[in-house]
Amino acid sequence: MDAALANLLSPPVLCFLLGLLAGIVRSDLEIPEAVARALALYLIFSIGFKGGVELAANGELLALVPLLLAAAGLSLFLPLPAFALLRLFTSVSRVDAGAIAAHYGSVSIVTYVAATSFLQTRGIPYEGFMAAVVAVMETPAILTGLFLARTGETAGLDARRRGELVHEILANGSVVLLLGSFAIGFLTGADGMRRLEPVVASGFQGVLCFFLLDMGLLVARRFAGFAAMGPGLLLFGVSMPLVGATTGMLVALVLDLSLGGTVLLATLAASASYIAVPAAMRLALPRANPSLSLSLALGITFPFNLVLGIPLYAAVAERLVG
Amino acid sequence: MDAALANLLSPPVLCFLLGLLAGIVRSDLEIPEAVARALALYLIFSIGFKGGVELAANGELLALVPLLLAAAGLSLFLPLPAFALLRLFTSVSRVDAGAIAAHYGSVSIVTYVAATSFLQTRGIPYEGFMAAVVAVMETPAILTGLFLARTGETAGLDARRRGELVHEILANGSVVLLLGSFAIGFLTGADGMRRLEPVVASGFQGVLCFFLLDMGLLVARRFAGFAAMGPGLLLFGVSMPLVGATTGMLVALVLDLSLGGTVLLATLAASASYIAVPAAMRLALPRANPSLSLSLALGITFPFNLVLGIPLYAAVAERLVG
Amino acid sequence: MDAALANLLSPPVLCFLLGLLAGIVRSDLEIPEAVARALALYLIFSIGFKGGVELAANGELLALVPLLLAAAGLSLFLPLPAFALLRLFTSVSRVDAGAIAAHYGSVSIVTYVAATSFLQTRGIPYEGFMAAVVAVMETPAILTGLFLARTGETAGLDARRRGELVHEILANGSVVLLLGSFAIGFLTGADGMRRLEPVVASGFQGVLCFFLLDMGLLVARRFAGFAAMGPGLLLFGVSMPLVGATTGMLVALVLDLSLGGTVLLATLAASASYIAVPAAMRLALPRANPSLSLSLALGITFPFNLVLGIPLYAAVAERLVG
Amino acid sequence: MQTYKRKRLEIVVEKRRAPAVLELLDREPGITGWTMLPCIGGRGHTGTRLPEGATDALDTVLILVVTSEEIAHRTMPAVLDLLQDYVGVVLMSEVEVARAAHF
Amino acid sequence: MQTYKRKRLEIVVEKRRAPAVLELLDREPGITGWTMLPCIGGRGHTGTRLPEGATDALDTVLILVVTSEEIAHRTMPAVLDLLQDYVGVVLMSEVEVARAAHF
Amino acid sequence: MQTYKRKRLEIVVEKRRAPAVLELLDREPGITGWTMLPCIGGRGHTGTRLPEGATDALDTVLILVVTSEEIAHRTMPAVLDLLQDYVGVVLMSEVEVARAAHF
Ligand SMILES: Nc1ncnc2c1ncn2[C@@H]1O[C@H](COP(=O)(O)O)[C@@H](O)[C@H]1O
Ligand SMILES: Nc1ncnc2c1ncn2[C@@H]1O[C@H](COP(=O)(O)O)[C@@H](O)[C@H]1O
Ligand SMILES: Nc1ncnc2c1ncn2[C@@H]1O[C@H](COP(=O)(O)O)[C@@H](O)[C@H]1O
Ligand code: NA
Ligand code: NA
Ligand code: NA
Repeated sequence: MDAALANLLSPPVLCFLLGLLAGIVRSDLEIPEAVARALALYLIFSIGFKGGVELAANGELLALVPLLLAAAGLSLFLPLPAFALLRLFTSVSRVDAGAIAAHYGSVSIVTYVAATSFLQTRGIPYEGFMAAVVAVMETPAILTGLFLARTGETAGLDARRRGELVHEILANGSVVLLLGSFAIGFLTGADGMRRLEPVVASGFQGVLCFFLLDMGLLVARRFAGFAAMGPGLLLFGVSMPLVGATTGMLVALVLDLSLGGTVLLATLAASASYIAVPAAMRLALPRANPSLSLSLALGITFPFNLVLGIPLYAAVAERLVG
Repeated sequence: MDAALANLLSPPVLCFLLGLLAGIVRSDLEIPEAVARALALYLIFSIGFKGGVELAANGELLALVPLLLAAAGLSLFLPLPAFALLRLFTSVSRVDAGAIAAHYGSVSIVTYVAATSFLQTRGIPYEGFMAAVVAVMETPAILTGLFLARTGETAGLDARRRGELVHEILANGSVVLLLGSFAIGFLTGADGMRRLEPVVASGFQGVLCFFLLDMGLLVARRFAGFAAMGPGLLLFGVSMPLVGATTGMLVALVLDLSLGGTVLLATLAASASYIAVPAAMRLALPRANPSLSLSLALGITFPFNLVLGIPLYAAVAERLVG
Repeated sequence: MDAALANLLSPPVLCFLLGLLAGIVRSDLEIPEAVARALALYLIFSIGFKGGVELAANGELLALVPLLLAAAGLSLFLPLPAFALLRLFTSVSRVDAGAIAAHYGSVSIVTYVAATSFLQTRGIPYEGFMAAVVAVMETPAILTGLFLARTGETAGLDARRRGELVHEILANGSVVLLLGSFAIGFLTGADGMRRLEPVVASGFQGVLCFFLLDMGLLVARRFAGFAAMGPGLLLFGVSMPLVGATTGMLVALVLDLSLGGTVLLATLAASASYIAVPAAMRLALPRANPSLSLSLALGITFPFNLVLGIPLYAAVAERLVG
Repeated sequence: MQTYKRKRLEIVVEKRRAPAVLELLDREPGITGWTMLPCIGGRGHTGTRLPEGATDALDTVLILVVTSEEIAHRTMPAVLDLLQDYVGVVLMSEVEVARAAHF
Repeated sequence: MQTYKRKRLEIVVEKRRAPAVLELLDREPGITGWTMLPCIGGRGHTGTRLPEGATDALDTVLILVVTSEEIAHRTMPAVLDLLQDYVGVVLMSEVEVARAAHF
Repeated sequence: MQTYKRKRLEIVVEKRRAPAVLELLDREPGITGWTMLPCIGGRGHTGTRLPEGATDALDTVLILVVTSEEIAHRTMPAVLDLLQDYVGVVLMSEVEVARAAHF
């Protein structure tokens, strides 16, 4: 597995491992929260903007439609196997299972970013419009998760709360920024890129390194909660990404995506949200335990995908597509 | 109006509109305050430094004197029409009118930055020393505004407060940073520029985009207060910049500035401060309502200048100077 | 002293002086704390990473061993003269003297960074592995300082505290980040550098400028405490760096370092820690007065080295080595 | 120094719910003001929260309101009602102020 | 546990006025310490303040001082006097401490 | 509105010692929660602390715990014992809550 080793030895992954190590030895290394959040916004803006610029250059606007529909379908569907696995093999409550399932139907932007960086390093091209796919997959899963959490309950959300939830889903900051920067990239095209290139392109790898350093620190902090979670949940955290990746790859084959696009769609399906969905769950299922889903999405699935998953999906996709 | 459209479709303005939109739909998109402030410091440092470097290259030191005097005069004078308009057409108190007038005599650094970015994109050169003009126009207006607010009152500021105010005006952070970076640019010249170029020049457009995104969010939040303000005040927010721009342009003609310099001086005169003056007003007129002046300067005049004003002033200046 | 003037007129030093001036006139200029800390992490990461990359390129791995041992020895030894000077010429308590001595045995990363920037500007090369020396010198001094502070006391640290202290020393954030980024640079080599170059190399001077601006503000704030400290302590703050630099230079001569390496080792020995050691002292000697040691290390020794020390050590080293 | 007795309400809520609480406070004409402070972590029935670089969805704030006993007794249940099963706690305690008219 | 009664002063002021308040506290020899906390917003007679990326001129802080009843009653009017018509509120309440000598 | 009396503990400690305090609180089964707030400065027996861009070694936090009188009286000395001669203060005061079971 040459690719796996090359991935492991890339600066972003090494920075993640450094953060992980620092967290495990309980170092007081700490990236200020305000800065970490700004770096996340930067990453979101960059992938959105670059995606928009590329779409403008290639004008594949129509080719997007089936892909976006399929992506939304993936996001809607993936919570189902997640919920089933959780209810069968773990003892989490229905509410928590629904909340967790929503996280796994949605996507992790940083995992996506790491996958694009992996492809770039190996010189594998991918469809520019994939950034739009990320935006589309963020939220449908919330509906399915919510439905699953509430099956069997007589009372649904009252009207006020339903309104708040719809608003939260549509106006979620990361979705707005991703779609907005995509539109800005599309509208300003090559000229816009020339002006923003030093920031959104040249700086990308460096910022990703710092952000992953922080992710490592956060992931390590999640480890403390693992003891209480039991082996069933931990196993879920590494098996659900495989279910997701397989599904995503099948969809990519049907849609006839490029090798790069296939890897990205598999990675998106394999990843679990820890930005948009936690925010929505605070409104939709306020009494669900947020540390449970974050520990899974952030503490297990994220590092699994980053270190092992992405090169694995790439290797499989190469056989199928390459 | 081709220039207006090109301006509208530039990444910085689009980022501002994105922030505005996100704010209007009450998205939870949020740029951490600490980071937004650091970006403002970066912008101030950059324009100061670049101005100093250019002055060192061209050595037009003497040509500066009449310009700086005229700029200070503009800042001292502009609060007068502002105050008159406010007292005639709105019902704000004398104290609030004085405070608002001070904001409009002073300048908005970010509006200036956006204007330089506009000129740069259209390939219009401007005098390097204009950054010094920004510094000079920041504070004189405070004195006039204060005088207007207090006319008719028997008691002036007591000695301690007067001392505090003078100190605040002279030692205001943005003024110190602007003048200081100007001096550093002047002292280190081309060599300094070579060392800082990747940060102060290449990164400029990207940072401006992020900063304007945040400005959009802040401006949208101001909209909530508009209902309470009445149409008179709102009208003031778009007519006063026209008064300022006209005055500024006349002064620029008298001084025989280049086309770029004329646009910048008009823009400065048209803009209203929301950094230095609010700070001084907290000391000088602590009971003036700060949300009133900020809503006007930030919520109306800033977007007006950014989106419509700058290309308008440029179009007019082209007829007069070009 | 041409070099001293050139140093004084470099953007980083001018930015420091600007911050100092702003602080002295009590300007409200302020770099948000979260951002300043992130900039410090950036500087640490950059020097570590670049050091690792250079070591990988030159493979002088074995040559490192005697240097690292000597550096650790320096850090262990330097608190002794510091403690002696403090007890002889000032009236600080034994505990405070021990704490201060530990700061002076250890090193200031930012002073080191400023020295590399000084060398770079003057085109003087230095051993890439010096970044490793910084990491090695950070902590041994803590042990000596602690020993000195506690000589004569019957009770040492109880077991729990000793454990906490050892942990703090080994897992200190700046040490972990420095060593970690060094390792990442070493492992990813030229390829890693190609990917991170725009961030860790191009941006370096600009970030250093902003960071030193903040340092100037912090140093000025320390001045207020000087009146209470007495002339003996102030004198210590400028004489101890000379003791350190002399010792460091002698060690460099014995080890036959290059001119650049000699300047750097002298500077490291001359500098006093204000990141790692204060953290350790909060655990080891919690009742020592932290403002005393910070005022000395940050308020006197840091500006002394930055403005006068570094060009002085370079001038002397040129005679001895050049 | 002459002082006047007032009540102090402290409300810990998720940052994203804070606007709803502030709106409620702003609708009560007797309440002359409030102060909001940031929290950097907490523990309660929904587990432990510590700063997350990745998301601010779990952030909480503390809202402090000084008002008359009567209004405090009216506001406390209204806030609890608004929070319903959302995350949050509401505390009430005694406080003295010097400028009676200000609160 | 044996505890001792003290007073707790809480002062909300604009950040730029805080140094003046702290100086006043530092001049009173009986006051052994204070703690300053950041605020992220507030409402009072001068309107609503929320974080502004553009300027920190409207930022406020909360200063907490624990001291004896006597000193508290001396300090409260002094602080109010310093604030005059500047923005700010001063609160006093009861508090118990364990280490009497520390406050 | 019916309220219940509880005690409120406030603990100011260095940020790097906070985990030890929180661990102690988490070990006491009767304590249902806590809230942590950042400080931006303080003065006490170990001098004045103000924000340092260079290091966070001197940062402090305020930990707020609402619990029963009995547990508060057990916890206060335990915290003081943990702090020993480390930096920090512990305050206790009265507070009323509406949902008795929550605290
Ligand atoms: N007993 C308590 N003392 C202090 N703060 C508490 C307590 N219980 C809950 N909190 C705060 O209220 C937030 C929400 O609590 P909960 O709704 O119980 O999850 C927690 O994150 C804490 O910040
Ligand atoms: N009734 C109140 N309760 C809590 N905080 C208040 C109250 N009134 C004012 N404040 C705080 O004090 C600041 C200044 O108030 P003012 O001087 O009335 O504008 C406000 O921004 C609030 O943070
Ligand atoms: N009298 C006091 N009132 C309020 N806070 C205090 C007081 N004394 C100490 N503190 C806080 O406790 C911290 C540590 O105090 P000390 O252990 O005395 O150095 C200080 O930095 C302050 O934040
Ligand atoms: Na997924
Ligand atoms: Na103006
Ligand atoms: Na040293």
